[in-house]
Amino acid sequence: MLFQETIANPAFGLVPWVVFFPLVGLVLNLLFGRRLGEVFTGTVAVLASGAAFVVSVLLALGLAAHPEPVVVPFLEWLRIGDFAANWDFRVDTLSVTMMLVVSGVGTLIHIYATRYMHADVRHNGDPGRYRRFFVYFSLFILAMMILVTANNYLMLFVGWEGVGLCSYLLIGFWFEKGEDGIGNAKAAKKAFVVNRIGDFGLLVAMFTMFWAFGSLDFDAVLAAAPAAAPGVLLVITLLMLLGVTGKSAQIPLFVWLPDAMAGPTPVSALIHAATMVTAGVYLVARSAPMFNAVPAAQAAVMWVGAITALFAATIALGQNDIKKVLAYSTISQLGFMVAAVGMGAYVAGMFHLITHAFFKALLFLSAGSVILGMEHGEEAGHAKGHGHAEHADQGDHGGLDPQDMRNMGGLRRRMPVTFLVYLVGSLALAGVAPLSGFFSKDEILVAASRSNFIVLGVLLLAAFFTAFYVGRQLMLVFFGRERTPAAERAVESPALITVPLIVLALLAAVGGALNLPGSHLLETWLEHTLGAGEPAEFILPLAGVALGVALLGLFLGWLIYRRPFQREPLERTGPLFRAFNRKWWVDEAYHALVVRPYNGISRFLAGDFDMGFIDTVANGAGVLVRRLSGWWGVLQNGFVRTYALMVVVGVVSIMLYLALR
Amino acid sequence: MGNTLLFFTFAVVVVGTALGMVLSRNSIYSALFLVLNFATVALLYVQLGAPFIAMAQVTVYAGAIMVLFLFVIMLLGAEQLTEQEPLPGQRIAALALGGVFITAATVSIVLRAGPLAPLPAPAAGFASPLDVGMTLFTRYTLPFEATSAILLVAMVGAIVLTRVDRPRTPGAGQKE
Amino acid sequence: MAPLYYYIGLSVIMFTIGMLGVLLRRNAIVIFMSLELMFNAANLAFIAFSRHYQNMNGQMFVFFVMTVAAAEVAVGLALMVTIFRTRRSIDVDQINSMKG
Amino acid sequence: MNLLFHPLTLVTFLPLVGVLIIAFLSESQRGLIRWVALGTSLATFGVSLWVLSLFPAGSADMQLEAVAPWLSLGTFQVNYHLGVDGISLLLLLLTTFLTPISILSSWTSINERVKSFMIFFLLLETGMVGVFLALDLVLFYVFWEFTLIPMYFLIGIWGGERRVYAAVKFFLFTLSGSLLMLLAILYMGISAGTFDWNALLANREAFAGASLWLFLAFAAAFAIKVPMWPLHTWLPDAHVEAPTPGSVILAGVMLKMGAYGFLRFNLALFPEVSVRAAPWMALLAVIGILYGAAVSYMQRDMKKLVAYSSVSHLGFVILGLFALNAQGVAGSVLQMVNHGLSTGALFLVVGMLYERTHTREMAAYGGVWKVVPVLGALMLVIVLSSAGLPGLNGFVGEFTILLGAYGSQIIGSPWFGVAATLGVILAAVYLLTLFEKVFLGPLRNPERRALAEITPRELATLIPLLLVIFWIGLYPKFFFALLNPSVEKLVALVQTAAVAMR
Amino acid sequence: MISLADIYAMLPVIVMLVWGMLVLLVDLAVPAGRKGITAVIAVVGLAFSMGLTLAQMAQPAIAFNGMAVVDGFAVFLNVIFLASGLAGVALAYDYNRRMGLDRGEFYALLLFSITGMMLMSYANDLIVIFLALELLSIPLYILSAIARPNPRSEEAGLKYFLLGTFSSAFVLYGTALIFGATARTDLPGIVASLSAPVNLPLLLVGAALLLVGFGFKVAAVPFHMWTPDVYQGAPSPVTGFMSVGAKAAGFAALMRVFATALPGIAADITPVLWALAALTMIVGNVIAVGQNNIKRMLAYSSIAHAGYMLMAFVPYGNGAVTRDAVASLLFYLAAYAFTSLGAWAVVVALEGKEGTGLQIPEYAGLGRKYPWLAIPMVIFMLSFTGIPPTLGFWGKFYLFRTAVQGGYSSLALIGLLTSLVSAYYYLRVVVFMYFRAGEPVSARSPWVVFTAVVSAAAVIILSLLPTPLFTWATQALLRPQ
Repeated sequence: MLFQETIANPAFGLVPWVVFFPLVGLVLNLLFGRRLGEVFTGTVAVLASGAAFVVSVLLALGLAAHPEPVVVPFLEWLRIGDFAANWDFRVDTLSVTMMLVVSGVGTLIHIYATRYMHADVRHNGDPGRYRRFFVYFSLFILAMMILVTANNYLMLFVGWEGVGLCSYLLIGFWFEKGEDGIGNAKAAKKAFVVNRIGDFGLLVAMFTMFWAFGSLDFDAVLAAAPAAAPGVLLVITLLMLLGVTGKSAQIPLFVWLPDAMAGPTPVSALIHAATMVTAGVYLVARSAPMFNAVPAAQAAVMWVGAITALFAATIALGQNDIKKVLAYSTISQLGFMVAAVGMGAYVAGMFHLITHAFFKALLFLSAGSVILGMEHGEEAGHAKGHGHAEHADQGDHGGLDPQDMRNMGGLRRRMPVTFLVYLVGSLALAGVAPLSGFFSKDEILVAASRSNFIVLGVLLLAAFFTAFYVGRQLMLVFFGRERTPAAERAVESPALITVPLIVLALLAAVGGALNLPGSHLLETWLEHTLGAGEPAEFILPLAGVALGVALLGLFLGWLIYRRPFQREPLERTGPLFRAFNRKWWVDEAYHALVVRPYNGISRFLAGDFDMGFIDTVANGAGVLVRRLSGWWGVLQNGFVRTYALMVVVGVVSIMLYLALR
Repeated sequence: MGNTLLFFTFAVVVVGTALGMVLSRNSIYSALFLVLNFATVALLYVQLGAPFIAMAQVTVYAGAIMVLFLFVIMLLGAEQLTEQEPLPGQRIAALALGGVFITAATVSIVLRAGPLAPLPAPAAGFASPLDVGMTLFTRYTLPFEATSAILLVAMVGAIVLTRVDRPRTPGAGQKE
Repeated sequence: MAPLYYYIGLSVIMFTIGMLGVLLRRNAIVIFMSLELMFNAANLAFIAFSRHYQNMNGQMFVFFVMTVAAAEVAVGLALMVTIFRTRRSIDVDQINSMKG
Repeated sequence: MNLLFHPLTLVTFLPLVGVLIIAFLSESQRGLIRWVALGTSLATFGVSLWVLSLFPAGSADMQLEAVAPWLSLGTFQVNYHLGVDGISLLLLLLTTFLTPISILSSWTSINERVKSFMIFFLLLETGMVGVFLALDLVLFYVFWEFTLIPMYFLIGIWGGERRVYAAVKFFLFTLSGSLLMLLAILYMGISAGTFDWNALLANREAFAGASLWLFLAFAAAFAIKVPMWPLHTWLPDAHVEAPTPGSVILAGVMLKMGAYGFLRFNLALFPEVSVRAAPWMALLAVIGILYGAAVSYMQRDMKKLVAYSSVSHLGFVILGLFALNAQGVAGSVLQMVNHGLSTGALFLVVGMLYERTHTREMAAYGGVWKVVPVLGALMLVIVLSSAGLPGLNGFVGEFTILLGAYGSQIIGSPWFGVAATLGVILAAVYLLTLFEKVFLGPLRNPERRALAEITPRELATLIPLLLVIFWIGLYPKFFFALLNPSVEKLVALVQTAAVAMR
Repeated sequence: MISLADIYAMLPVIVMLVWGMLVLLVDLAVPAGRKGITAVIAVVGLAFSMGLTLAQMAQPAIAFNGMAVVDGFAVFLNVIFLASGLAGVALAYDYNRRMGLDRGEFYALLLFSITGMMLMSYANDLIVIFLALELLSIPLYILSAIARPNPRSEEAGLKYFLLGTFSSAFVLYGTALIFGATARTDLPGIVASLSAPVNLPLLLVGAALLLVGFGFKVAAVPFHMWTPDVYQGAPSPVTGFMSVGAKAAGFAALMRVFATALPGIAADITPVLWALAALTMIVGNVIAVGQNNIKRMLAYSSIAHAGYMLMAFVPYGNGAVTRDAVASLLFYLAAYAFTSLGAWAVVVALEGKEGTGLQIPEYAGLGRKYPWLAIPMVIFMLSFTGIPPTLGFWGKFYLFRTAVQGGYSSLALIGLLTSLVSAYYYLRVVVFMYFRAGEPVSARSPWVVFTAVVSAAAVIILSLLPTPLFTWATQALLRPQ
């Protein structure tokens, strides 16, 4: 039943292949990867995701012809009593958009990874894991595709947890590294568990849905939603929001994402920036009718997004790890998207999702290239065999962290290409016209201006901080003079890495064209799925303000970090910076409020309660019997006369009973 | 009337001798008390019109059995056991139980035993030795045979228990 | 002629005294005598009832009881003799090696 | 059908043939003994597949019934009565499927008294199969009690250092419950004049008067076996001390006997009481889920951890059963199978590690994935399946159970379902902790560098399990198709009772 | 008058008696140390009598002017007595040689005791019951002490003798009272007299005193206290024989008297029986838990089993259940006989000179060294506990069924809980035999092992095909009076 001819356009019949090409790649690598070596492995993986991309493009073209949603039935999955959930593929503009992003950006990152991992596995001293990496990667594409092509919430959930698993595996890819060796593994576990908390929400949401609407299919549920009791919808949507906060790293569940940077850079780019983390946004967009029906839920979503955007931006200010900065920036940008979908500006949300995918992937990848350069430089330093006196404070080379921006500086001379693409990405992120970020963010601000001015203010502030930490990062990494020998010896990365960067840079630059105020291409495209909302018109003053804020931020960054310094300038702000730097002690708070209590409880239950109390009670009966046995045994004292006495006791009591009865 | 008087004299003797038997330190005395007791009971049997049984009582019990007792006591050198009671509370418990028993028995046996009227005179020839003999060998054949078996067993037992074994052939035990 | 329950009363008393003898005395032989006393109490009751009903069964019973008693005496005394041989005592309170 | 060669008779007593053969071999012929045992169990599995093929698809009733009077004294009639419906068929397959695997896993770990080991193991199989097939209450009880004996010896002879304590505890705990059940069986048999399941089902009025007490008596037996909180304390000891094959069968099959008993007897024979008791059972189940999860998180011993995880997982099963709707019940039956596969596999891996290092302390490991990549990968899959990851078997069962529990009118409140769903989070916590402590992190303990990679034989024990794990996870339709008719029949029965009570 | 019919009816008993004397005579000719010959002769006699009694199954009869009655009940019990006799001889054959106690009278006394038991099963008159009681007890007193000068054996003899006589005094007085109440001593007469108004108080007390006496024989609490000491002190084969034969005889008397003669006063007696049964089950099982000496443990367990059987007898007055009460009791006696005799066989096999090998810990390692003793022992322990597939399970099953049917579920519950307790101490034996290493020593004693294996096989096979035994037990009815 793989190819069905019941469908408007034969291209749609191909849709299962967006899942199965990655699967094929996965299996091939699993079976033959080890024998056939890195080139084969990399190629297979790239081809797999590339093929998926091609299919997505074909689907897009098909939709361009007849843009109405299509469901391609695949197989019956679960059927019990009145519950049924099938694995069908949903082809509509929304899902196809996601497919394009996932497979497109995914392919580029695959290409990049073929080279990056080549270096990484050697740097970490286990070349054997090259294959494993691409197996995981293909698995991720597969799961993500299941997520976006799902036609009901259950299959979506399958993909949803699937990508969670991949994120777990890839964060823990170097499971023996990280702080005292276990750090990465712990980060991975943290990511999975926190996501599970979100999934809990999604699960219960699904249960409620089924018992309220009798189905989990998108069409059925969303059709029934507007008529349903607002209470039920509120429950469902809020529970979904919990899921969103988990997957898209919003307050309160964002804590896993920064730690997730333990994964290799391509992972951070693909999973933790471009695709997986946006699943939450996709979920809300997908469930638009439900959210539209309950303003309260929408407001909740919006506020969560807005606050996250600001909150994360502030933290990003305080980070020194190049990837951590990007991680918090991702959280913040996701906040923008979530806020957008919360305001009902689904198009804007999706738009920002796309552009963000471009420039954030770009940023991560180029950060990766920077790191590669640094590592190379460090190794070169090893080759030289002696450290420089003035860098004694760095300790030995082993201690040097190739990701710490304080160890960098002046890299624009060493790695020009990387610098240029990074610049493009940063400006797009900061929202400088005419780069993609500007337009998408602008649409969100417009929507905010329509719905709620406080939110608008918050978002503008967040935008300002964004621009500021972008500036800070640029200065620290690429300008000024090299602060370590590694930085001095850093070299530009090879073509296999830079080419995808350049492509992404172009996309990040012109991505705005997708939904230019004039054309509203994306708007019209998505309308077929999300229904018509009024197109976000272009408000010049607002755009001006936004641009101004961005430039101001960048300028400040340049101002503060333009000349060399010993101590971090922001530390003058005192506790504020400490708060930024320590991420507002959120992790500590969770540890105190959740982790430690749970450990305490389970320790008590496992120890005193289970083995101590319950088991004692259970065995108590036995002990009691043994005691009784001892006591009653005393009567059996060996004296004939006692035995006779007992007989008489029996006789007398029987006679008494008979007499007194 | 005189009859009842007779009963009471017998009864006093019976109870007295019984108590004497239980209470006297020396087992010889106990035995002698018991002889007297049995003899008096025999008299009661006569009074109750069971001459044959009475005779048997005197010969078998007062005669044979008690002589056997005396022999054994002599043989074992009639030991007198020390006064102290090793079992704490045995005496109190025993006496208390005895009291309860006798009251309960009085309530549910003695007073319900039968009509309070004096026993009627026996029919002529009731329980005459002839009568006894006839019943014994007609209706009671089986019990009679059974008793013979019991006596045989007793004999064998007495022998088995008291015979001094001739020295067993060495190693007869472990023929493994 | 004395009423039936006089005799039954007497036999109950005898029985009780015998019972107490068993419970109180430590000399195995005396205990054994007390047992004989109890048998006699029963016999007395039998005879009395037999007279009351003018019914031979009671007397027959007594006859057999006597023989059985004789048998038991033989066995019992033999037993005590052997025990005395090994222990030089027939104090039942010293015969309590097995307990618990 | 001829009673002796009736497929159900065969599948039940075929292992005894193996017992006979082995009985005539000498202890020294270990290899032969092992092969005979394996062969017998495989043959039994084959027969069970034959039964599957004979089973008419989509039938809700008992099929292939084999009936013969066993003991008949007027009203006192005990039958030899076997039969399968979708539910028992699935559990039958699970049993016959896990037994050869466990036997194979004993290959190198059991080296002394192999003969008696195999004999006990095959006896155990007969007992377990009989439990799932018996349709006469007395026959059921006979099989049920009989399973105690071989398992008692398996734990007591081949177990760890506290094996005696564990074995006796196991025996007494289970016995205490089943004696109450015996009393209930007697009462029903007398009041209804038969011990036959069908007949009892037909006239439930006969013992309706005492149904509450009867329900409790049966529940006591089954709750201890499952085990439900707070009657679970025998389980950790039994699991930790039992040899690997024993643990596999104990967790894989014997615990299911309890759940199956609930399904077959409590729900079917006392629907009214079941409806009334549902919230309480659900409460205990939820407590069990969370409690088990919390406790196993704190364990240092791998086996203990898995044992407590069983408490948690079986909590799901009970919750699903007493949701008393199609989703819940079908889900929990499937979950019985899932737990059998996943936990069985977990015990197998733990056993492999133990066999290599003779320690089950997680602290003694760490980072061994580097040393044994294949074993690590397999363990990862198993852990995830146990943690209920979509695409693997665990998820299908848990999802349907929770779906059913959440919406069950009979339980009456969604909160049980919600609380149970929290268990899914906690499961991830303790299972990933297990994986992390053993396989991830740096390789600190130098001895572990020498840890040997999984052998082909061990692979042969794990692969079948993994295949089924993926099968159920990806395409559960087959299993539900087998289950649904019977389940729906049962649910209809209970629902009518529930309606009648309102 | 006595006719040949009477003789024929009582032939099994008569044969036993005569054979006993025969054995005595022959034994005089048998040289010391070769007393095995005597044993063989005894076995022949037992087998002969067994054949005769089985031949009687068909025709019930009244014999010796109503003193005796031959019915299925009697036959069933006789088979049990004779079987236990055979086992007793088989055990003694090896044991006596090993213990250097070759006394030919041993076998004669065994036969006499069996004579008494069989007489008990036929008894139809209180006088016969009393005499039978004595006839079966006196040999047992002697047999318990026969290992003299072993002090424990003598002590057992004396204790058994004194307390036994004490209890027969109560039986006797009880009989006197019943006679006083009904003017009859034959059971049919008593039943008949009950139709007319009788002296109920006397009857009740009389019945109660009989209960005491029989309770003593079956070792029911609180009349059980002789059991552990006597079982421990007496030579093991005697104990094995006693644990089955004497108990069965006691129950024979109990059933005969109460079920046929005194159903009229069931309402008054039942509560007493209830209390006795409950006490017996609880006390027996609980004290057994603490025992380390296998003989004492088995003694307490025999007490406990007496309790189970009493439980089934409690509802004897309920006409609907009487039949099952008797049948289940008989069935259980059979199951118990096999199990107990087998268990005692194992004990005999392991008992060494001067009392070694009797502590349960000394059974450690038996499973590895003597599987042919250990496997049967496991089966016996399971059968005692009542775990299928053993005869003990069916026995308990039937007992509990009777109790529940008679409306005594509470009693059944007590029984079940106490059997849970019993599982603990029975398993303890298994634990030592199989889970602990040790070096037990067992003298070569083929007949003992034979006994153990045969009974084990019976326990299993009869449980897999229980119908015949069940049917026999249910048809072994008391002849209606």
